[in-house]
Amino acid sequence: MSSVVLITIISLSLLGIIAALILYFVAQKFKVYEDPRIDQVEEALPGANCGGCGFAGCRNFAEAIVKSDTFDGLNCPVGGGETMAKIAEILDRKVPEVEPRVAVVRCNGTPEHRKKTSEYNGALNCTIANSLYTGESDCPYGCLGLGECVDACDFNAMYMDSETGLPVIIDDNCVACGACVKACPRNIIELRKKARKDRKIYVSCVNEDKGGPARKACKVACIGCGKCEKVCNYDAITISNNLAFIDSDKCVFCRKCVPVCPTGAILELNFPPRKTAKKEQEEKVKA
Amino acid sequence: MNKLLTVSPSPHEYSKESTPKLMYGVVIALAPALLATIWFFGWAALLVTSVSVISCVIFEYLIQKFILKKEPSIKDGSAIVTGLLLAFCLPTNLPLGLVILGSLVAIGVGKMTFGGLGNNPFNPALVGRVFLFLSFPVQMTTWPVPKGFNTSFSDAITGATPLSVLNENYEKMPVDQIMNDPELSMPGYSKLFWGEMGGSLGEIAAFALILGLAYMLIRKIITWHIPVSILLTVAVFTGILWLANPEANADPLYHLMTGGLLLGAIYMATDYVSSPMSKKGMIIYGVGIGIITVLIRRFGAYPEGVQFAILIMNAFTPLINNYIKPSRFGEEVKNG
Amino acid sequence: MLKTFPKGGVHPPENKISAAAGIDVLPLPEQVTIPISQHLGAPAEPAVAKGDTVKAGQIIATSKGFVSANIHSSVSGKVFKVDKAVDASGYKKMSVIIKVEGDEWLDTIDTGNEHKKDITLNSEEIIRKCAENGIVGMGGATFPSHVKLSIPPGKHCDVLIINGVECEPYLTSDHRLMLERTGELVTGISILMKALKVERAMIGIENNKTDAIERLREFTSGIDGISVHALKVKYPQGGEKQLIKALIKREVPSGGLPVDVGTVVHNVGTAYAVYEAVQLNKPLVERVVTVTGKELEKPVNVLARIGTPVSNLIEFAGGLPDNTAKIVNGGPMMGKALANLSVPVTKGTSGLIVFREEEARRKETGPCIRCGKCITACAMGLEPYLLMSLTEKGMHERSEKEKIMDCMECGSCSYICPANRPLLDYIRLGKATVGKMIKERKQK
Amino acid sequence: MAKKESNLKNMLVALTMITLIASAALGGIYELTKEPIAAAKLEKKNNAIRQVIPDFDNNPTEEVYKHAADGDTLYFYPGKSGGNIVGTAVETFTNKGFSGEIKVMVGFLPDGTINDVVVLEHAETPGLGDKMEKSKSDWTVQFQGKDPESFRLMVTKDGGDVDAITASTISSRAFCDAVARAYETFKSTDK
Amino acid sequence: MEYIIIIISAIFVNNIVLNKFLGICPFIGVSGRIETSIGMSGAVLFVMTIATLVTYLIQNYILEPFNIGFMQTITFILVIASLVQLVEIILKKVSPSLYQALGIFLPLITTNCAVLGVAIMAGQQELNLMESIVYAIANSIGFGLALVTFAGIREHLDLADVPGPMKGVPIAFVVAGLLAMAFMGFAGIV
Amino acid sequence: MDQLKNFTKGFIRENPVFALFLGLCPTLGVTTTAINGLGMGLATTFVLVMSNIVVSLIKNFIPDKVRIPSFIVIIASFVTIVELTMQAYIPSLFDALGLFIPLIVVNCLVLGRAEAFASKNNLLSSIVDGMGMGLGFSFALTLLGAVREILGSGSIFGFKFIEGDGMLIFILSPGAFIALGYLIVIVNKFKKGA
Ligand SMILES: Cc1cc2nc3c(=O)[nH]c(=O)nc-3n(C[C@H](O)[C@H](O)[C@H](O)COP(=O)(O)O)c2cc1C
Ligand SMILES: Cc1cc2nc3c(=O)[nH]c(=O)nc-3n(C[C@H](O)[C@H](O)[C@H](O)COP(=O)(O)O)c2cc1C
Ligand SMILES: Cc1cc2nc3c(=O)[nH]c(=O)nc-3n(C[C@H](O)[C@H](O)[C@H](O)COP(=O)(O)O)c2cc1C
Ligand SMILES: Cc1cc2nc3c(=O)[nH]c(=O)nc-3n(C[C@H](O)[C@H](O)[C@H](O)CO)c2cc1C
Ligand code: SF4
Ligand code: SF4
Ligand code: SF4
Ligand code: SF4
Ligand code: FES
Repeated sequence: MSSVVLITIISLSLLGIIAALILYFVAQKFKVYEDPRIDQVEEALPGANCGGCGFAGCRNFAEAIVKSDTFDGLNCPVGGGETMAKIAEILDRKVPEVEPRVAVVRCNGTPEHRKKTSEYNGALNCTIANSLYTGESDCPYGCLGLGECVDACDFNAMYMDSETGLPVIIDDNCVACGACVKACPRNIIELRKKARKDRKIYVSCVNEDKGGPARKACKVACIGCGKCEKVCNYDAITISNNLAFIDSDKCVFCRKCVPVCPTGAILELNFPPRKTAKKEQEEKVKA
Repeated sequence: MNKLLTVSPSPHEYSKESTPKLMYGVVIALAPALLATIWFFGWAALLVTSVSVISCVIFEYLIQKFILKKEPSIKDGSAIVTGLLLAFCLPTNLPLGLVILGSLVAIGVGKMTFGGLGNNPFNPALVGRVFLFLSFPVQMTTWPVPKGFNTSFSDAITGATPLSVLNENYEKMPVDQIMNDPELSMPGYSKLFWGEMGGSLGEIAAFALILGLAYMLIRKIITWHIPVSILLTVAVFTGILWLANPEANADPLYHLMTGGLLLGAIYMATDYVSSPMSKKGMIIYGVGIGIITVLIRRFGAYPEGVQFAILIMNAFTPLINNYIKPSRFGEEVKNG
Repeated sequence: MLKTFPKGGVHPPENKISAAAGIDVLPLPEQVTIPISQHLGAPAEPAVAKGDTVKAGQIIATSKGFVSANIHSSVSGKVFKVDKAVDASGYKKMSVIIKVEGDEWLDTIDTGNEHKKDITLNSEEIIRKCAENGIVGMGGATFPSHVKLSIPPGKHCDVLIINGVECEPYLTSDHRLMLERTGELVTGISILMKALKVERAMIGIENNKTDAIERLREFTSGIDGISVHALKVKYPQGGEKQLIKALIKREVPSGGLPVDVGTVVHNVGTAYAVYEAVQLNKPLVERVVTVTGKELEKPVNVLARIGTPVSNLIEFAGGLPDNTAKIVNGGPMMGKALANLSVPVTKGTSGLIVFREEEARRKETGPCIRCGKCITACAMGLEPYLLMSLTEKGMHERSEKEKIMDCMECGSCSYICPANRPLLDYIRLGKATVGKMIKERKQK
Repeated sequence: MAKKESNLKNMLVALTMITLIASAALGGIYELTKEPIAAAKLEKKNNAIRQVIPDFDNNPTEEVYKHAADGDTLYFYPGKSGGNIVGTAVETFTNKGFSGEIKVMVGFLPDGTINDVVVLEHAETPGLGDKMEKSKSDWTVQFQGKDPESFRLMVTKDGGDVDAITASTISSRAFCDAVARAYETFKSTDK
Repeated sequence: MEYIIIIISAIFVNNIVLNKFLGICPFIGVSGRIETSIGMSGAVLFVMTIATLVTYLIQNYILEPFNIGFMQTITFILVIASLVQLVEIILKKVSPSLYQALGIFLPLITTNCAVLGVAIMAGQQELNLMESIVYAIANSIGFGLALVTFAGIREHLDLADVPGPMKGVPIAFVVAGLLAMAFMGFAGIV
Repeated sequence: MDQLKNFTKGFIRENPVFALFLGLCPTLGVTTTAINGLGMGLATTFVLVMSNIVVSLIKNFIPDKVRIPSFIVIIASFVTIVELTMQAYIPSLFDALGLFIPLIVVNCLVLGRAEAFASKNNLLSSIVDGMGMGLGFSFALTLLGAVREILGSGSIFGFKFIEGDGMLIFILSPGAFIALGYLIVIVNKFKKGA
């Protein structure tokens, strides 16, 4: 063996040993208590300290993820899915299973139902318009149609229908994150239990005015007459502040309430056409 | 009354100023310089300018329409200003293909990549110009000789800019001698003032540029802070160098009137989008441009420093905006 | 050089069309709608019920809490109902609606026209009178005046500032008041000085009302301590912080009140109302309103009873022109656009402006070109363009640090912006959100 | 999976083992590549020498001698054929390049004429200054067979006889500076 | 070589990030916010200086005397890695506040090729001890300058209307390119 | 099938440069020509595969606390091997890549894969992973090199196809950043389309 090889071996090994020793003893001496889970998470991480996660290093990422309650915005690109799954295990963190929900827009104030009484000319933002006045119609509760909810949706599950001026939800894309619910200044959007074949029955109105003014502002407003509450056999409908509300956890989709509503405020969607309805219509035609 | 009442949040009264008006104001301010340059370089100057303006506008339209899928907003006039200013810092004999490439880079890379008007951190025209300069140094530093109005489109004779001559010769002979060397034929002050020198299209005629400055100040398109702080800094800095060693340094006036300093200080450093917002910030920015310009001119490899100086200070603009705030009302209470 | 505030400001076209029109008394309406909340602070509580008969000047809603104000009936007649009705805010608010019958005033009120100069009451009594009579600031904010007059312990006030600036374009009601009720106004100022126990009062008036300046100088020449100051015409000179800075060069600290720098600001209308309340025992039931507009047949200044429908005032000024497209309650810079003409005049209604179609719509918004004009215009030294984008992007913590709460919503920034950006719209939104954040933080 | 516990002993053992093996391997590889590396370096130099002076039969790198110039060292490689000097390759330098130092090999015939020049190392801009490389352009051809006594080693702009590379006056000037330095030193030592 | 030249060259002319392409990962990764980037710059200054000092000693007192220059890479990286960890551990205990400000960036620096790169380049240029240290400091200032400026621009872009596909890393590269373009202006100053 | 996926993911979906943004310095530093990019890519691939193999083999003998130092030593050894071999047999490429060869050791990609993958997986997967990632890296570098070479010098793999020079800026540092920026966008588009 030549001397170079020998020197190489000696110097490097020495260096290694010295480094290891110093590190070990210094580490012992300068110990600081920390959440042990941070160590565990750090161990699961690649340890490349590349900054790909947006943190200064793997340990910081570990600290952040241990401190935070969710995984929102936290991801390690080097480790990928496997690593994240492992971290979830360490932290015993699982996304709680929730029954699927879907957003519905509780306003049906299309131009034909709701007269336009003024013209809004401010920033195109529902909250701004809402803080200014009732909006372009006389209904101080209904949709302002400026699409703040659509902007809030990150999943491409909403769009504004240019004809009705109302937002529409694409059920298949909706993940029930609730962003639109938070965004709407008028609290129009509700997350309801998702039903078979996307069926829905709900009061498409949030107007809390008494019958007269409500009706005057919008033809399909709920006037709080209470007829639907009476026909419902499942206690699914409650009325408060002149407004009916159908609890999606209790409703069994019998559809009894829909025809009794004098204003047509209750909507049924994605149902097969009903026979009685046809009959009624025929009768109406006759009359 | 037959229509519905309009409802909007206050205020209900608006000033008459608008973005296109401001942009066309700059175009008007640039007109004298364009005329001067046509006088000295002939129709070629007009050709380069038109190609640049038209291609900037077309690129802006195409990118907005087909790539960003936005409503094209070429009416606001900002692409015209970019096109004009890009042309103004190109030599008149630049192949038109390169002019078009410069426009593409200015609009495509310098502006649209960041989302269009108002978003770009760097001055688009300068991005285009420096891109060309770094890519095609030969073509970008070959200048036509000014020789009075002529109608030829391609000028074969090429000359140098006063600054490049200085840069070449600083180490060889005293500045005095450079100035008076018949072979180097350095233009005197009056030629500089009226524009009879080699150089980029729009940088040559000091009087025309100053005319534009006056117009923009009166119309309140820009404020004095940026141009004045740049010019003052350059004057002071070169003045110090000159006093310290007149042999090896040109005098401040010569520096002020050459090398596109006026063009840069008046029209390009003042670009709203890429310059600081507060008055204090503008002055810091202007001083920075002044210092870097002289550093590059005197000690750097390039004879010409304004373009880089502006781009460099553009880079610092967000920091300036972040740390230099307008003085808030009631912030430090000084009650008399 | 005329005095003015040093930072920011704009100069919109003045358009003081109705400056020469004397104050007319508006005929009584058939019915008045009096909201129970016409002031900053807690709404009052209705004190009458449907069917009650009331006299002019009678209390119909009593103040609830310190920062609140009594509401009085402005007419005599029968309470038609106590119900929600649309007011200028564009939303329905609880109101007392009275059918007018005759014009009977309470006996305790002096309805004569004689100028009563002698001030007999002491400070506390004056403040109590203001409170009883529902006096609120007439300068726009309708802040209950008795609150402002009660200097909190530990604070001290050495000068009263009277705001006769009327910097909003179009409006002339304060101008006319200063010209036509000068004597009463000066007495009102003296009363306010007595209430605040100060030796000095300064009246600030913009230099486009030279007649008012002269007249007030004339009336105050014999009185010690009251001085009249002409100010350069510049919006928002009337903002109290700006006015204080212009007149006495003190700067109200961020988040502070005028008392923090030893002063209180009152509007001339308020001073007049205080005169009536203290000397005549008359509550705040009517006010001067400017009704104006370029196309209006007869721009006027009218003395209107609180609760009168806005449509009555416009009829009085010659009716709505055909090309009307917007009606603003207040000045063009800070006023509110109305969606509906049945809303009532309230204590804060300083003017009604009728805009033509070409003036009514905003121009198309473009991207911010970072011209910095909004910064130059902002009298509070803020960066409106930044506050708007921060709000748009939901970065409210940062906008709080950038002092969004200091914005006084003067609208100079939106006015000046060449890209027509809805700056103030978003800043208001941001202020609301940040305000909520601060409140939540305090609760924790 | 039975991982080793992290105690001091294990840590030390593992680390030592790894460094041991690694260094042994490295040392070995070094031994193996030592010669080829040296050969490659030599080959490069010889190549350059061969390019700039006429055929020789000695080993110039073994007969190298040095001369100090301007604070640095120039290397002289004498090329001999049958014991007679046929030319001398001078490894020279300049610091005036557009991007700093340029190293040039200049070959002189015994009478002082330049046989040829090649650039050894430079950091000039690709597309501009790098035209001084033989593979990029034949700019250096103009030096061949010139006697610096009569051929002024300056660019034409400065009153010399060398045509500058287009738009690279600085690089060209620097190149001339290097060649001139070689010539000066060559001359001064020749005597 | 004069110190001034070393300093100007390293900061402006041959900026380590914009011109030498070293330390790009943190340059792109940790430049979202101005404050973070200042912290990172401070940490780099600290580590780069110490690392260059130590590797200078190793180079001149171990590698060269024993003629094992080929061991440069492996010894340098070993030393740097241990050093960083050492500094981190000590800092955490001794000055938690400084650790909060700088320490959190330390791990990132191990795999920051700027530190190793500067150590190697200092050796290549045959600088003496003092020069090496100045060189390291100047380079870390150059790094900081680029990083902080860049962070400023990126914060500005957070409020801008950057087209969707360009958002994030792509726009960062374009900005870096334009920044590098601007810095080309300093060419030849030394 | 799994191994195939393991192998191909590095090309586009998890490309170290275009998707993970790792190892950026060599990516920008050496790609003035396609051939340099390829050379650097292959050198990195070699180090990646070899260190993956070794790490995967000895993973059970290494206590956790000295994991990182050990890996660094292993990687550095292979880097030095590459360095020496290249210097001996392809000196021209060695000169072109310069400083970036020793810097492979701090390429987050190498250490990252050793840690994240090889230290947890068996030998075969580790090799496949190293190959996949390495070739993905090489692909990215070659692509960027090709783009810069075409635009900057008007040639590809040294073969000149236009007269004169290209746009110099693409050979200089600004062009590197700009080209990579737009390349990422294009690759992303392609990724979505595919
Ligand atoms: C929440 C709030 C509290 C106030 N408290 C006082 C106070 O304690 N004393 C006082 O003199 N004025 C007080 N003011 C009145 C202000 O000083 C100011 O006069 C009023 O807001 C109207 O001013 P403006 O029209 O400029 O907004 C208060 C105002 C507000 C909005
Ligand atoms: C932008 C702005 C402009 C104002 N302009 C006037 C004005 O012209 N005249 C006025 O009396 N008050 C004006 N005010 C209200 C004053 O700030 C202040 O509230 C008032 O003078 C206080 O007096 P008061 O409580 O008697 O109303 C303005 C307020 C703001 C925020
Ligand atoms: C990106 C770029 C790189 C340059 N590289 C060089 C170079 O390597 N060598 C050189 O002499 N000049 C170089 N220059 C300088 C200019 O080409 C030169 O100063 C200018 O063209 C003057 O022209 P002249 O050389 O014909 O006098 C470069 C310029 C730029 C913009
Ligand atoms: C005073 C002023 C100066 C301008 N200067 C430039 C300029 O130097 N370069 C440019 O591309 N655009 C300029 N513009 C136009 C416009 O601001 C520019 O296109 C934006 O940077 C694009 O976002 C200028 C506009 C104004 C009002
Ligand atoms: S539902 Fe709400 S947020 Fe959506 S458009 Fe209507 S008012 Fe706006
Ligand atoms: S029946 Fe219709 S109107 Fe009546 S309460 Fe039910 S939903 Fe409302
Ligand atoms: S509205 Fe607010 S931000 Fe705008 S100018 Fe007025 S005070 Fe400044
Ligand atoms: S005035 Fe308008 S365009 Fe100018 S900076 Fe302010 S918001 Fe932007
Ligand atoms: S390769 Fe990541 S910092 Fe250089």
